[in-house]
Amino acid sequence: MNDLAVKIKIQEADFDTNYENNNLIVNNTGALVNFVGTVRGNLESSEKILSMTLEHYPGMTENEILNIVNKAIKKWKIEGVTVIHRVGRLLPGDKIVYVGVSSRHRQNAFDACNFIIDWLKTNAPFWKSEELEGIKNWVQARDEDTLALKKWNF
Amino acid sequence: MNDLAVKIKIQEADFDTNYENNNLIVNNTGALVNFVGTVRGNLESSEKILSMTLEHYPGMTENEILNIVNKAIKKWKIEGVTVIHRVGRLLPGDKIVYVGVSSRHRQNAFDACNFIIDWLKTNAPFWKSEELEGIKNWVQARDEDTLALKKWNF
Amino acid sequence: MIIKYFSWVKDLAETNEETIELPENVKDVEDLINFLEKKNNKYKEIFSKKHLIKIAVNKEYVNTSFKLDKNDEIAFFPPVTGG
Amino acid sequence: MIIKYFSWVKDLAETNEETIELPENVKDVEDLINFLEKKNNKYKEIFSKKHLIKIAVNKEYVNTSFKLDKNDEIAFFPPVTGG
Repeated sequence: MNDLAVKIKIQEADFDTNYENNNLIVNNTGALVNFVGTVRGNLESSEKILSMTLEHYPGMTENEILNIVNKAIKKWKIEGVTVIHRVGRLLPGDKIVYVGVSSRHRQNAFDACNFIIDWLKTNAPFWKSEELEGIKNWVQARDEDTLALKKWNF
Repeated sequence: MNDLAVKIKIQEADFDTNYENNNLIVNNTGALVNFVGTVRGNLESSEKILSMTLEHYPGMTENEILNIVNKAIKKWKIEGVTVIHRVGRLLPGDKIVYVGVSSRHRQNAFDACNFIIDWLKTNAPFWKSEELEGIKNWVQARDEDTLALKKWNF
Repeated sequence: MIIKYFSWVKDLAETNEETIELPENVKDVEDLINFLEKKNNKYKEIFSKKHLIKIAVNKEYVNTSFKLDKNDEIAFFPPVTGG
Repeated sequence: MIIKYFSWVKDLAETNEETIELPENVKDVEDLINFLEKKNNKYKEIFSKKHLIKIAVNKEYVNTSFKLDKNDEIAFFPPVTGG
């Protein structure tokens, strides 16, 4: 675990997955899994989303993500983790979040990446508001996200 | 499944994960998972790998990958799949394979991506040879890869 | 004590942050909620959705029995929706 | 019939591809393997590792009971190691 590289960034700017991936590919890596979340263009109800604004709790966000990453590091043998989460106003199709995990073994990379995004979704203090035609709504938390945690033995 | 985009490429050239990811982000995607496999710098035995050469069975490779992708499409609701596999001589740290899956729901994207790489590892006709100091070895298939298939109900 | 509010809790609180003098009889988070509810109806509305409200003290999740110190920063917010 | 070889099977076959006239009595893959083994010792060595050898006809996986046609392309190769 000495050589493990952890990078956590909260930023308004977009990110480049190729650049982030290349930074995670170290000598012995072999496997790299990443999740990218994006702003959907419309709701299940087919209402059009004009924009999405993300606010967060500075300081606590980074703490919580680090807590989650540390849980993953204890559970799986991994070589590197990068989490980037954007805040501010985003448009449909824009990337919101990047979770990248490198490991010698692909299943560890898949599981750790899946675990980190599941926990981030229910624990990291970010809140989305959607601007629909004329209205601004706070996005409601989804039971689906809480249920997603049940597959991890924590 | 009408709008589903499938892209399969076998090439010598490197790929750009950011570019490939952006092509998979369509209006309603929301979630994107990708796996990138890379050439390791050394073996578990700590022998140094100088290069890795990949050969394949042209025509059959594309067929097999399409078979695998079709299985994934039947099993999970997904919006797009891209598989890129490099052939020829590669150096440690070089990317070998990219599997990208986009979906409205992140667990579908994780599972489909994981499924495709597991099946590709045991079914797509590629063969690696490693050049160590002075010797060229054909890489042996690993039981681990065959076992990895057991988690899928196929 | 600094109190922070986020998302729709912030809208109901009509502010994102306020500083209050912690009364002697407020020992834990539960006490603080009771104190605020008595002070102003807007807090009553916030804490009527208590099952939804998450609490953090000094940027760590806590529950309502968590003991408070006058220099703490406490935050009230709804379930998170990032990622 | 075209026969293709890959990876270390190719090294043992000393070629990556050859064309043969399919004899009358060769009906399926099993017959072809027997025919080749009789022809030359190098095939004996290849098929002594039969449990490892994968077979494809016209670029689809098949097993040894698969019926052959004179215009088929058959390939013999070891377990794959891509990805």
